[in-house]
Amino acid sequence: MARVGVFVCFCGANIADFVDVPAVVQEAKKIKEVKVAFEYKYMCSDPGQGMIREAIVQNRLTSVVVAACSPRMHEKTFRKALLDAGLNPYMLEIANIREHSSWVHQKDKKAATEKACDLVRMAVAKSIANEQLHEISVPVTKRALVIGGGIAGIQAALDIADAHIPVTLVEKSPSIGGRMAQLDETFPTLDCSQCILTPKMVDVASHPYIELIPYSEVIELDGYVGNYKAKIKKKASYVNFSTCTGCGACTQKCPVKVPNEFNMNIDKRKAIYTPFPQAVPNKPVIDAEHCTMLLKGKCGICAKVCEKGSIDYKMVDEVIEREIGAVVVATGYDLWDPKPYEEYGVGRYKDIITSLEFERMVSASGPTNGVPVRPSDGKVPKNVVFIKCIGSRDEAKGIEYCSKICCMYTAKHAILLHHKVHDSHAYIFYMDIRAAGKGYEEFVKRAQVETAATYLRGRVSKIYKKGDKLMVRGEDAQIGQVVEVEADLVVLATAVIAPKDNPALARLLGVSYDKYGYMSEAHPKLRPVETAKAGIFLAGCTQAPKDIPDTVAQASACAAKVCGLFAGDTLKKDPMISKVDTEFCSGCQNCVKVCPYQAIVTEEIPLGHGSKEMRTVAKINEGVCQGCGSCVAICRSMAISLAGFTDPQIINEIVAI
Amino acid sequence: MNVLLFETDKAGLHKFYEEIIGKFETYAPVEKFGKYDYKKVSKLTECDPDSPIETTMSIKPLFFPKSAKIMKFKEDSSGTTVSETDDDPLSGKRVILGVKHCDARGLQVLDQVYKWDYIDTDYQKRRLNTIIISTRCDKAGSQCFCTSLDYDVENSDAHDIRIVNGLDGKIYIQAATEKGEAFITSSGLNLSASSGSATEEIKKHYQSLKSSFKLKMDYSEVNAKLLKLFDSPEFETVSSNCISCNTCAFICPTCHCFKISDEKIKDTGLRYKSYDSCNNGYFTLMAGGHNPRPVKYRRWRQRAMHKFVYYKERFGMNLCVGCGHCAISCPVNISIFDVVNQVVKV
Amino acid sequence: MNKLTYFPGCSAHGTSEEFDHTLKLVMRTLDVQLEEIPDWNCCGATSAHVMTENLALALPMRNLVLAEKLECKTMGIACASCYSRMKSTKKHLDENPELARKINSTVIDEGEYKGTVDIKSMLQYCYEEIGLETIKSKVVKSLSGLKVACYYGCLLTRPKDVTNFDSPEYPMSMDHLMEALGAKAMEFDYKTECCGASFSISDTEIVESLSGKILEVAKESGAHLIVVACPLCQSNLDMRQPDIEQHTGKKFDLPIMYFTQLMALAFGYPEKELKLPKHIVPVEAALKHIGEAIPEPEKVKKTKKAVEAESEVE
Amino acid sequence: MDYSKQIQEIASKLFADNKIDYFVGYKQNFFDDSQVPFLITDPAEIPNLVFTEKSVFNLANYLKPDHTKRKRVGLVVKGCDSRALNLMLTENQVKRENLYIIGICCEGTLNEKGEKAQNCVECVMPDPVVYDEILGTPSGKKEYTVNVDIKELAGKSLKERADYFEDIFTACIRCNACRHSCPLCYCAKCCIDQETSTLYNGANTSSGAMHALMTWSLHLAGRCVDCRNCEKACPSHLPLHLLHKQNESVIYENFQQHLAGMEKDDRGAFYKYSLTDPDDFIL
Amino acid sequence: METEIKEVQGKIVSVENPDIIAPADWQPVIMGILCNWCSYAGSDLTGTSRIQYPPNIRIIRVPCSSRVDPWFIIKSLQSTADGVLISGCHPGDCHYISGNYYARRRFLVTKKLLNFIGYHENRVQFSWVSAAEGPKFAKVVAKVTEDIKKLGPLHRYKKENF
Repeated sequence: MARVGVFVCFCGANIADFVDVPAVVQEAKKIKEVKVAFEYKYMCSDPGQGMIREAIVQNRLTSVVVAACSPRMHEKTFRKALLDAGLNPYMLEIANIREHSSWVHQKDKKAATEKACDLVRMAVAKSIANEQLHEISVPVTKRALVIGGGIAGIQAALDIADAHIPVTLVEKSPSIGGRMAQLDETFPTLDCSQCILTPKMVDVASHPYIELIPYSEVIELDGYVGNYKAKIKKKASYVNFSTCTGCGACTQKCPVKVPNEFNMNIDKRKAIYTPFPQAVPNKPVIDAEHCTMLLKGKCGICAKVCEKGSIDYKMVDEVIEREIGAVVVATGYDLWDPKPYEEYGVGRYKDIITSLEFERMVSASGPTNGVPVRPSDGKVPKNVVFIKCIGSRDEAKGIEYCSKICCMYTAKHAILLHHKVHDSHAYIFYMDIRAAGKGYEEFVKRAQVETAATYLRGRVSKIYKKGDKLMVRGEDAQIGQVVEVEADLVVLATAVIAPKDNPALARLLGVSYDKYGYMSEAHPKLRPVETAKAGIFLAGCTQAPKDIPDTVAQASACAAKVCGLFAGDTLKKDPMISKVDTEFCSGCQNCVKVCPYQAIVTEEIPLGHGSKEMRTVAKINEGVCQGCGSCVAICRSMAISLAGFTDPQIINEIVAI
Repeated sequence: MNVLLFETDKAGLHKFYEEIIGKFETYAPVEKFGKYDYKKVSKLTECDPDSPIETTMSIKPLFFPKSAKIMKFKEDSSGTTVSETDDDPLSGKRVILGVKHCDARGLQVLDQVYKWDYIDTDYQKRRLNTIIISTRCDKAGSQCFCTSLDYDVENSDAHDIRIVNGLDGKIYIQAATEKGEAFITSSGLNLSASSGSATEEIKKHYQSLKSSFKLKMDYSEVNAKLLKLFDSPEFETVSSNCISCNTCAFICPTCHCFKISDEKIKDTGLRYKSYDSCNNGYFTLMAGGHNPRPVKYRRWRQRAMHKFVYYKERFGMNLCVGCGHCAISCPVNISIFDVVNQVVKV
Repeated sequence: MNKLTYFPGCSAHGTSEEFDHTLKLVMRTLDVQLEEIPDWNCCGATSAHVMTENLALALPMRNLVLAEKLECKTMGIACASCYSRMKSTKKHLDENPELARKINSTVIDEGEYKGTVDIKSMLQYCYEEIGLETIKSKVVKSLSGLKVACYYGCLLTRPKDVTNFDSPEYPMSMDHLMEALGAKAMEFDYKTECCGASFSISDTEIVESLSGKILEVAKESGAHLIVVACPLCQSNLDMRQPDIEQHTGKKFDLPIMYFTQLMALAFGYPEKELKLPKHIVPVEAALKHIGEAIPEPEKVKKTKKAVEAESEVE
Repeated sequence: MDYSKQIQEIASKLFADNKIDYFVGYKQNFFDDSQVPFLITDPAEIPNLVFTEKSVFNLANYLKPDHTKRKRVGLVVKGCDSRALNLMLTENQVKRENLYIIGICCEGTLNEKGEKAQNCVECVMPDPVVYDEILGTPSGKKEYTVNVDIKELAGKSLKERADYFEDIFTACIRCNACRHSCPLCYCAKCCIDQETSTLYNGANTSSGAMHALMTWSLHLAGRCVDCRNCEKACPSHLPLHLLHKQNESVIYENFQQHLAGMEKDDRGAFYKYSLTDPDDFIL
Repeated sequence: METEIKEVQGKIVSVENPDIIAPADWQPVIMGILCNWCSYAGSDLTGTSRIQYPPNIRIIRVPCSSRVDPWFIIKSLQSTADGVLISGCHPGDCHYISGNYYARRRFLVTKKLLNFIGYHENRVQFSWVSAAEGPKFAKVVAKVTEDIKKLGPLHRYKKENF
């Protein structure tokens, strides 16, 4: 037999002025299950809560209704009061008579009072059907998985590992380093990218808490926050890393030349290669698509020259498993292919290149030893035109968003060009200059003043060939005229886009992604590093384009989140989640289909008592369920119920008035 | 008792009916959604009681409604207060026309339960205040086997007044009970008394009816046999294509199982008594979750046993009047006659 | 004998008679019977849609309605401007059936608009329907030695979602067509730049600067003549050329020919059939190049690095 | 269409090769020209198997564990039946490997009056969509047409409609024959079983019936294949198809012309969504 | 075919059943079912910003519009309520990613079905109200209340309930 206590709050004048509180109390008293009811000035105050605790004990109440402000306001406060009085905190119901009555019906006290009474009745009726609930605690495996070995992944991995939490870092290419390793110098300080990155890379390799798995990919992730199980595919490198010393003999002798993706295909690498000199781990891998030994079974030179005998042509892909508690996704970015810009003659003119190609050229360790050259004839360019927003902010040909970093690196390129080729001149066509950041505006100024780069505000409409020059025809909006620049080299600042396999990975991880393929954060402002799936975090450009400082900051934020998650031995969770009554579950698995969190799995249970035959039923994964109730509403067998919002509770509310 | 007997023709009969309809609250088979059910009529044209009509539901609902309010309750600080429901179970007289004999007989079977340990006053009231005028079938329906059952179809007192369409073209109106007599005499219906041959004519008519029955079985034998066959595997086969849809029980003139349910809004509520069926998987589900009849063949066995063994034992009559409604309404046309037949054959 | 519903456009009977004429010749050779839409009217060109939208729709719509009556459900259009008007109108009407019904019922008495006709420019028709192979097969006099710059103008391939033909920025169909005739199509960046047609009467200065640029780049490309598929482009580039030369002081003498004229020539029709006298910039000189051998362009000398960068897998 | 012979042959073969424990078909009703479902475990019964345009009942219903106990079953399905079967497979109610499906290219069944049944006249898919063996020649998917009764009722005034349906719900005796005869109502606990809870309107009143039937039809919305088992089973002869067809038509016109059970792994319109679903009815 | 709403000499006539007539000052009861994250928060905002709206609505809180089972609506209509308002997050804003998309489908079909069996389409209404749309919530409630007032008291399927 339910014994309910009703406590109506004046909330100072907020409620009392517009709702006849004593009348509400009288009405409440009429309800059968209500054993005690009274009003007080401020229920949320200490004395108020004290009265509630007292009433609970004295009247042996089984549930409590507080008629006051919105539950979104003080639910926690009053739950605590119940707990202190030895009552299960979830036996509380709140009748929202302030936001829903006194504040919104200030001209009609009678109606407001009636409504308040009804709201109380509903709350009482619901509370009668309330069940005792207990916080859910899930165990955690204290190991983090970091996907992607760019600067974001490296930073996250190091920060987590420094907290003595084991990290597994998975990188799909043979070496970590990512895009940053391809850069020459970095804005706004122009310090050498390699110089600041390589130490971190080495740290990763040597850190006792980091397990680096290069040349591999995550192919499966099961489980839920704190208890994930990841399958990782190690691609066959055909080189036994444990014995290989990285002497490089094999790469020297290898006869097969392949376009070098690390250098944006400007030069060639061998079929057995280390992507770049400072690679970590500094061990070569065989590119199976080009190695004639693997393709035709001829050659085998590398095996001959390798003193350690580390070459193993028989090697196959291998899948390893790791149990982990949290995942940091740091897959970085790709660059947009400017092919659609036909009016520029992209694809027809060799001397139109992308910024990253230019970056590789000016890089001291790059294919042209730091000197920019014209791909067509190898001459060093004098007049170089940089065009910004290629694909960015371009609904017609590219994508709507701003790639954020182009303004800065183009300024950097202008400066670098000036450093490398003193008598050169840079022309920069731009739409806006977006230099928001510490020292950024100053940096752009430096490009404009020191290196006297010509900034032309306007779009380029056409590039055509005149002799061996490229005529760049565009608008200078500031003088409102068409201008033509005779260029030796044109550099396109192509848009930053999400890696093409981001969506696939997102689906595999069970996190959502936007129309561009960037993975979606849980909240654009307040939860920028979490995903909607608990325990999976985002670092760097996998979430949106950003520069190195932002990326590093976000990576460290991820690390903080992971450490927070792993702080206790178990995770506490709100018990307002679904549960399945297996007796009635018909096993149609529609709930599995609609659950936005993959929180529902299936299990086999005996057909009947002691029966050998099995049947499949749904099973809620307490760790993952967020308690939306989608499954409850679609469950025709009424086998699923959502704690705190069960059918009896809601129906009681409906029929209470 | 000296039986009141009149003879008339179609026109006369209609006049007779019209007078009744004029004088009393009258029920008769009325068409709805392409099949007949007993409904209140205000003029004869609404129904056609000349020849007996297969109604989906028997007259059972008029005495034992598919859902009846049995009480009203109010809950407040002073506790729960129970009160009578505001709809009355029929105080004034009521006449039902065009009833089939088997339906009427069904009521006699029901009476046993309702005046057994607990007297259902509402039911009694309805019975008391109702005059049943049956029209005798002219030939047996495809599923009829009432004659095989152990009661006197010919000189039955299940109905108060019976109409017989004599083979000689005349229509005979006969009071079968004092109640019927009293009704005819008191309500001053003018009818012409019958010639001497009437009783013979009625007998003749009965003979021709009797001869038209295809389904015949000796149920005294059945009663005896069936009990021993409790564990017969046959039940499984005969019930194999039953889909446990409960139709048979709901439309059966003798089935009388019901369930109780409450409806509550705000602080007041109603308690209902509604049909239930032993074919329903839930029927024997207990609070603890145990269910002695989880599979349909056990439920079917229960049905057969209850109809032809248990009820007989307790009240000395079969819980079946051989009307064949169940077989006709059954979506997969299982006939209880068949079932019993097959079981006892083995 | 295939049929083709034919919409000549106003200029076909005036300024671009040679286009119309040679087109008919070419089509005869290609075994296509042109069926001119009876009682066709002006497409409204550039003038209509700057006045009222509905008028700009109504005019082409009437032509479409008339065309639907004919047997062949494909409409070939000579003038690029007409083509653009007609096609964009059809697109607009098909997307707004309500509007279509309204206009149809109010101003067009010739019948109901069904939207069954498929619209193609003549170039598009030759390229897609007839095909280069067939055209090659009809060539009796190869144009080898002739260097041409193919000029498409702004309307033939744009906007993309209206025309759905070739690349909007750097189309190649006409170039391929010319190659099929034996001529050499030069790399020509200005093939889709505007010639200023809309101002050809009202503001000749703009025309001269725009067309001037086109001529300049064409000359740069080393072409002997410019091939066009639009009467307006033709008249602009041809008619204005002397003035442009006068103002810029540059000498172009680039004849402007319709692709059909060159086709006719390649198909073996005598020069007089090409109605060359209608040209302002004399053509004869350019045509003399036919038959000349074209010297291979001398290789640009490359630095070691660049060579290495290109060297293939050994 | 009379496939009795072929079906008998197939059935005997299946039993001979011990491919099945049950065979579900039709047999002649013993007292009129109608046909009734026929569950066979004994090959001797095979000669009684028939199939004609009188074979109306949707046999997929017998795949519920209650009847064939999750054993291996051979059964006969028409177009609509096979669609229901498709859904049962998708919803994991039967194992495909336990089934041997004889698909009939249906030419339409006859109602009691001997004329082509309404649902057959409006049938969109007479051919089986899932089968091991197919009898007859497929005639392909048909144009979807909105049910005539729906059209007619839609034309009526609100009050007329309300009255009409109130009659229906009053006439309902809540025997649950509809639920039990529906192949897709396999749930252990159903919204129309009064026993489930008094929350769901326990009494056999018109409001109870309304609540039950409405909820029920919404549970079948986007799943109902219009086999009309429910309607045939209903002792009160209620036009239950109205509710289902109404939902079907709404779903068809609003949700990418969705029709139940057409493709494998299609769970019905309520278990997926499109970003472009109609939003105009929402304030 | 929708019946037009009529008034007789200042009295309100029930659309579904013209025999039922209510006095002009009759006040309907509206059951409001709101999702916790958008609409309920929105309704709170309406309160905190003191925006006034008619007092006829009684609010039930559910975690997500996808928790709303159609029979909540039916049950409400059979109980005291004369109308129902259900409100959730705007498409794309669902706190639970996709809940409101599933709900939207159910709502459309339910609404049409109810209308089909003789409820006026305005009896049951739906809205998307975000946590920021306090004013919108007030507007929606005002509109729904106004609509339902016009429809008159709901009567069918209630009579068994006393």
